Amino acid sequence: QSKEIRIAHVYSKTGPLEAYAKQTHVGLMMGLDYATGGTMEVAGKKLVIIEKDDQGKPDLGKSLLAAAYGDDKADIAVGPTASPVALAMLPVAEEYRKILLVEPAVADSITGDKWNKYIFRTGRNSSQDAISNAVALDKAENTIITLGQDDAFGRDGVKAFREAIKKAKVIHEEFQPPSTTDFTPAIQRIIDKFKGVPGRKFVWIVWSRPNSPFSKFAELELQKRHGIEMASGGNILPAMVTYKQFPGMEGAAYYYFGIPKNPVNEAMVARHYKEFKSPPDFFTAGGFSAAMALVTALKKTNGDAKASALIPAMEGMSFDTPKGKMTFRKEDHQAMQSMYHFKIKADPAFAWGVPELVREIKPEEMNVPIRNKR
Amino acid sequence: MFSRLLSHDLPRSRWLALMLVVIVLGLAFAPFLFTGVKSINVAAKVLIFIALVVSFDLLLGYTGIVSFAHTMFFGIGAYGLAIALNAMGPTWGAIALGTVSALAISLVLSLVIGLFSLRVRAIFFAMITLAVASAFLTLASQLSDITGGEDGLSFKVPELLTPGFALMEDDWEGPFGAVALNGRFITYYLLFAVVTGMFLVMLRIVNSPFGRVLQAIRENDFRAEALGYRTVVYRTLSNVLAALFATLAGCLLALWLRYNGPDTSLSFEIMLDILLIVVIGGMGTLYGAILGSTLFLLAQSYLQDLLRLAGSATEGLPLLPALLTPDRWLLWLGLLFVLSVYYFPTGIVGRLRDRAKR
Amino acid sequence: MLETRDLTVRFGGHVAVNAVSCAFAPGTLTAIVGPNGAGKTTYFNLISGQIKASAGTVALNGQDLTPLGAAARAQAGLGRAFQLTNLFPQLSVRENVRLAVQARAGAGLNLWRIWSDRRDLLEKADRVLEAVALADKRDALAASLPHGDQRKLEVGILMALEPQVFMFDEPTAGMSVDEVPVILNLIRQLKNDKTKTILLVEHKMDVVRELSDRIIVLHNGELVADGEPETVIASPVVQQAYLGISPQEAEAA
Amino acid sequence: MNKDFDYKPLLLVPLLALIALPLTGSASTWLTLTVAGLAMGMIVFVIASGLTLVFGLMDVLNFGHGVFIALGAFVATSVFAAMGSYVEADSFWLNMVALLPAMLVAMAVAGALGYVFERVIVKPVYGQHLKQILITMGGMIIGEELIKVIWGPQQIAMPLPVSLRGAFIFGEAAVEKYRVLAVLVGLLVFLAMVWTLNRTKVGLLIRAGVQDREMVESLGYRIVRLFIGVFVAGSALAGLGGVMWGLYQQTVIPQMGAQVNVLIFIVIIIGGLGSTTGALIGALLVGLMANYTGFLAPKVALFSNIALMVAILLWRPQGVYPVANR
Amino acid sequence: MSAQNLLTLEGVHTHIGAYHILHGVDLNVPANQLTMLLGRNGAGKTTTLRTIMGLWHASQGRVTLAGRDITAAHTPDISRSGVAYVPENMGIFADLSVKENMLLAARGARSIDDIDTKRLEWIFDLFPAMKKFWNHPAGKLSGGQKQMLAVSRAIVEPRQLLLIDEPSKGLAPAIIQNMIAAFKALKEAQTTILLVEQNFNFARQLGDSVAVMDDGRVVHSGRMAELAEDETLQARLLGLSLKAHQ
Ligand SMILES: Nc1ncnc2c1ncn2[C@@H]1O[C@H](COP(=O)(O)OP(=O)(O)OP(=O)(O)O)[C@@H](O)[C@H]1O
Ligand SMILES: Nc1ncnc2c1ncn2[C@@H]1O[C@H](COP(=O)(O)OP(=O)(O)OP(=O)(O)O)[C@@H](O)[C@H]1O
Ligand SMILES: [Mg+2]
Ligand SMILES: [Mg+2]
Repeated sequence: QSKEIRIAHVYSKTGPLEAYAKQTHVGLMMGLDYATGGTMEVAGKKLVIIEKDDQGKPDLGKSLLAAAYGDDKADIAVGPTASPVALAMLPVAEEYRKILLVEPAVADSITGDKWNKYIFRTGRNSSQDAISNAVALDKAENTIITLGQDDAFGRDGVKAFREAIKKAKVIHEEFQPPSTTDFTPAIQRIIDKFKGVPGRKFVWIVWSRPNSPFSKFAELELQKRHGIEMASGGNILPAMVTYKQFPGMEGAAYYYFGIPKNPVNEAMVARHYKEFKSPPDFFTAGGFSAAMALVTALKKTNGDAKASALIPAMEGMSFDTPKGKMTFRKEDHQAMQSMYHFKIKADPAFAWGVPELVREIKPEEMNVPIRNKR
Repeated sequence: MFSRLLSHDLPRSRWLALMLVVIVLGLAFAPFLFTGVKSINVAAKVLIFIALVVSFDLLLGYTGIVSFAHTMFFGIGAYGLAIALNAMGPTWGAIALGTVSALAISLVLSLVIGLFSLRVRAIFFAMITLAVASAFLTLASQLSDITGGEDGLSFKVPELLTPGFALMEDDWEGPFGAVALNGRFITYYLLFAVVTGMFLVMLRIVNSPFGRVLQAIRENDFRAEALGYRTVVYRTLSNVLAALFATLAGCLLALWLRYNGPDTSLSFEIMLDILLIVVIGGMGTLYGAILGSTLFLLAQSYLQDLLRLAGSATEGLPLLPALLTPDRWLLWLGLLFVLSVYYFPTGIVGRLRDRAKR
Repeated sequence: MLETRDLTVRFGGHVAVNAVSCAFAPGTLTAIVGPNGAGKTTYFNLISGQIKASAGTVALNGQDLTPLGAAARAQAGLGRAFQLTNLFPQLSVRENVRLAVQARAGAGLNLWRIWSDRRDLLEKADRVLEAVALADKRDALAASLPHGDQRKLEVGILMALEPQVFMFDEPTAGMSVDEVPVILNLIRQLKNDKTKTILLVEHKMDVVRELSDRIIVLHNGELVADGEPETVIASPVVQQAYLGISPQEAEAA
Repeated sequence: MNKDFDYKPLLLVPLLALIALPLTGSASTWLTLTVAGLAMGMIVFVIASGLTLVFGLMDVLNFGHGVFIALGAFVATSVFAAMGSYVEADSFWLNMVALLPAMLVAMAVAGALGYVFERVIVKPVYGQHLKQILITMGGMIIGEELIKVIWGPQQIAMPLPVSLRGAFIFGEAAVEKYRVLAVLVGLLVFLAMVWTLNRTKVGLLIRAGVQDREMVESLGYRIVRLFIGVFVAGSALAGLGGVMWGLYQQTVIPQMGAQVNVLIFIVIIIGGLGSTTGALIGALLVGLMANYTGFLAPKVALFSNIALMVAILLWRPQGVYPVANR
Repeated sequence: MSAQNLLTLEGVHTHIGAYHILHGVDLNVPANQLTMLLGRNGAGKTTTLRTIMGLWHASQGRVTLAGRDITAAHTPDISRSGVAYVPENMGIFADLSVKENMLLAARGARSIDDIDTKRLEWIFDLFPAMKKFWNHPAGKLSGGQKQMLAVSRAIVEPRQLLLIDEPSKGLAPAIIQNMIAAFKALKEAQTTILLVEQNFNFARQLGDSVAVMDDGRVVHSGRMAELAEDETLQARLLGLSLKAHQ
């Protein structure tokens, strides 16, 4: 038995997702350091991190993961950033019979129909995102139109959102190409659809690209002119700058550093401020959670990193994260976690719109469907 | 005999010949020489790119057509195989059907593109193909029921080609490490054989009377027409041949990766890589494809590792570490683009042949 | 027999060739003269198919060529050398000629034979190069030839094509005086063959006088004179419009 | 332009708008979409104008044009950051105090980089399209990476100055204030370009220089300087375009240049690869088309630009105003 | 020769790429005279003109213009010191109209109105086609018309030295006569001309002095009149034995 546990972190170090990916890595390293009490050892074995850059390319991610397991003798892999990359990687884990801990790729199918038993995920999936938002908006007097980017991410999100809405009315689903440059037509369609609708009117937006529709809603003064409000999930801080134009906007977020109150989060925020003079962001929390999950599991197996030992240990396992307690659901290995219903406040001290906690949505409140076949 | 095999188109430079021999031997014995997962992946990718670049060189180097739609045909091949294997399961029949239907689609599409747009000015043709290729990319990611959308398709291949299939119980202990004689090993040699065949056939085509006419058209299409060569026919035929070869290369890619997605076979980035390889190797010399693909893919695959070394070596110096981190590898790749145009205006093959002439 | 009937082309409002009807019999050399811009080159372009006619027809041995493109007309037997040199610049001199030989042999669409295995084509190319006195430069790139040699190569390509109709557009322009006879001899040989139709555009009157069996004169796109060389040259329209000699001077000469 | 000016392409724009009128249903919707589309077209024109200039006059296929756009936008974010109080001030004139320098600095920086780009990257490849594509792509990659080194890989917000936020409301229809500004800037750029190219010898000289550099030099012109000048001007225009685009999107990312590349190439192809008026028409058509299809059939919007280009090329295979026989 | 030399080449060697083309050219061009440069194909005439113009640079030797060493000068500067050049391939800007071609040739003119109208009229008289096709794209001109345009460009403004490469090729006899008249008139107006020609008849009518090149060297120079009379010299230098061609 070797004296090391080798962990490969495969992520989009370069490419369009670079900024997100870096946060994950920072979080992962910080988390490992925190969880091992600064020793980087579990059960007397050194944790060795191998970094691989998938550049956001599925084929590359796939061969890098194989190289990590095969050439670099990694015992466990963490990553990747993008869902298509993750989906291409899933069969490799099965081939090598080693654990792949998915963080932060969101696609439902990773723990859905493409899943295999070597796959665990600490990151939230699209359904969790959508359902939490649905919970935040689901009131009988609300009428909702969804606006999503026309691809797997947007369509998954809208589908899960609709399934979770019980009381409110969803009257229309608007999809626009992910590369849309002008949102005027979409907004015009939405205005037309809302004509004559009573009660509160919401547009729920699921959009991950930087060409976001938010600012256009502000420019066209929808709230003032038509009483149409916006709702959306959380995002990374630079993207939440546009939220500042929508004080009072509601939605549900995966993470914002000021919201969760627990020792792990406090430790992470403090460390992050110390090291980078800035608060940790969305994906930092994810990386940190993945580290916590890994160390907890390895402690449980007493340093045995073989999948045969880890899988039983991790199924149903609960562990602490900056977001509080998470639990890997036995059925599909998805980590069940809290989400945060927020309301935006424009605080001059921050460049971005600050999400203030309305209430924490506990995992039990969200009926996240199990979509895989065992 | 050997010269006939190469269609009498010999390297014509001792250095070039030497480099080619090294590369070809390296590729032929790659599974025995380089036993790592990564290196064998690189070797396979080199093979696939040789086939792809050779097909593009027929268009660009020999016929003088700039097309940006070449990855489209590459993608058709890859998707053809992927969709067939995904839908019909891992059978040889699926591979055959996927390949044949991809070839058929490419044939029709390239014929249509050729007949309709090869009459316009070269630069317009380039731009039209750019637009067509980007439309095709969008289409592939939109038709997610068939193509898997952005996520692409992961699929299984016939038993014989899977890593699980073992030729021998135990790994073979070679002088450079243990060689697993499994399905991947078989797949690699399948690739090697097909690519070698494709290369030799292409060499034959460019050295045929037909190939010579293509060069004449590249030089002066107006004059070629006046000699009685129907340029539209020749150009279209060249376009179709190139498309078919690219399609086949795409099939090989899918077979090797057991995955395909829009980014993997259709992206503009790949198109640029092909262009660059042709230029680095030398336009209008098929040997350039071998040299260019090898050098470029080695650089692309190992640049980050190299930078990691360089980065740690320059630690403490101002600014340099910020540029030499593996994260900025694209910067150096960009530099490679610039420098290769600077220093290899006629490509490596052209350079070496000029030297040999002196 | 090459025949044009009412051949006309308009560029915008400008009629460059205006209803030219003319027949050229095998075994004769017809010189086409006329001032600059008279439409001589354009007339050639219409015959060989580089330009589409606005009206009129072109026929060779009774076959109507009007709907055909340049390539098809070349295959039908119309061969053309250009006024402004028009070569394959980055190919060798020999390859320039060999391509014409290959076109003549109709071997272009063969994808499988190795080009250098067709010794017959190569040898024929070499014979043509001998004939136009370029044999010693056969490996040079066409682009690096001096102007005069490029003109010779232009003629060589036409020779290699062995068409039934030869159209020379100022073959000797810019060629040095000691080289000109080489080309004129070639043309003479073709003439002696008695089966070829030869059309020659030339501004050097001595050459025209010596070689031609017949002269036609184009002026402003119209056919204004046609006949025996001496009579045509003596005609007032040629003397005035073309040679620039006033009637009095013509008298005196 | 002379008397037999070809006016048909000009009619395309109103024609497209008219066709859309019955389809959109209500007049106010149509008005909103049309005005927004035209303004969008103007912004697109500004970002494409430099490329038309460089391609139309110098025959350089600058695939790296996008990097100047991105650079302009990033420089502007820095200027805005430095002048934050003017951006946030609720006065049009104070806002302009921030906006004008942002534009000028962005143009200056992009122009300066354009100088380097011309000398180092473009100079060796004049007249060779293929190599231009490669080397300028290389330049683009380098530029994009350097932007990441300087400003970081993440997106940066670029909020509008306060007085430009919001919209003018006409009954049911709304026109964003910023778009009005964009139209003004676009018109200014257009007029300046048309004037320079038609009223001075510069345009002629560069076009002649592309065909036969040696001859232009033999006529006594220092073509090298002219080429540099045009390239710098083209880059500066791209920088300005970057500011306009960044303010429009309100966020900038290092990849923004690469993202608009296909769009601006479509615009100049429609325009005839080098005609300023053609590019303007192309840009307006693209803007309108995107808005109408986005409203009528969002799925189709994905292909609207390409469909538009194909339709135009079927009508005029060399674009609406073909420039020369290249 | 008593006249002062406007242009002199001393031992000029020129390489094009790897090829050594000029092997020490010595050439004097007397001011206000017309000098013919003759020689068979490939002798190096064009290369000599291009070297003078700075389009290729001499690797050895000296080129002097009006006492100034221009061996290493740049083409635009050489042009600006009063040299006009008509290249062998004519150098027409095919996409520009005849008018625009002329406008560019008149370096001082900002628009066509700035060009001396008298001079324009003179050119139109010499070459009527220029007027007729004034607004046409130059690329569409006939071969001879292009040649006329190339020469017109060189003479649109007064210059001290004209370098002209085979102006007569492709021209109808009447136009050649016009051109001869034009060159004579220019000579009257104190213009020095260096003319490359194959048409010996043309050369004989015009030349004051003559230089004959062969294989990258000047092998004979002297007065045109002498060469014109000495048929054996002609035969030796130019292969001009046959009556057939004058
Ligand atoms: N494609 C074209 N478009 C417009 N005008 C043209 C075109 N081709 C030729 N022309 C015009 O037609 C006329 C005839 O030209 P052509 O080249 O046939 O003359 P040519 O008799 O060969 O003269 P030269 O002896 O100078 O070669 C010229 O005035 C020319 O400007
Ligand atoms: N670009 C080039 N590359 C290589 N050799 C060249 C090049 N240009 C010219 N030469 C060679 O230089 C020599 C002189 O050419 P040049 O054009 O000066 O001759 P010339 O006297 O003008 O002939 P002509 O009367 O035919 O125009 C020739 O042998 C020619 O092959
Ligand atoms: Mg002619
Ligand atoms: Mg010459």
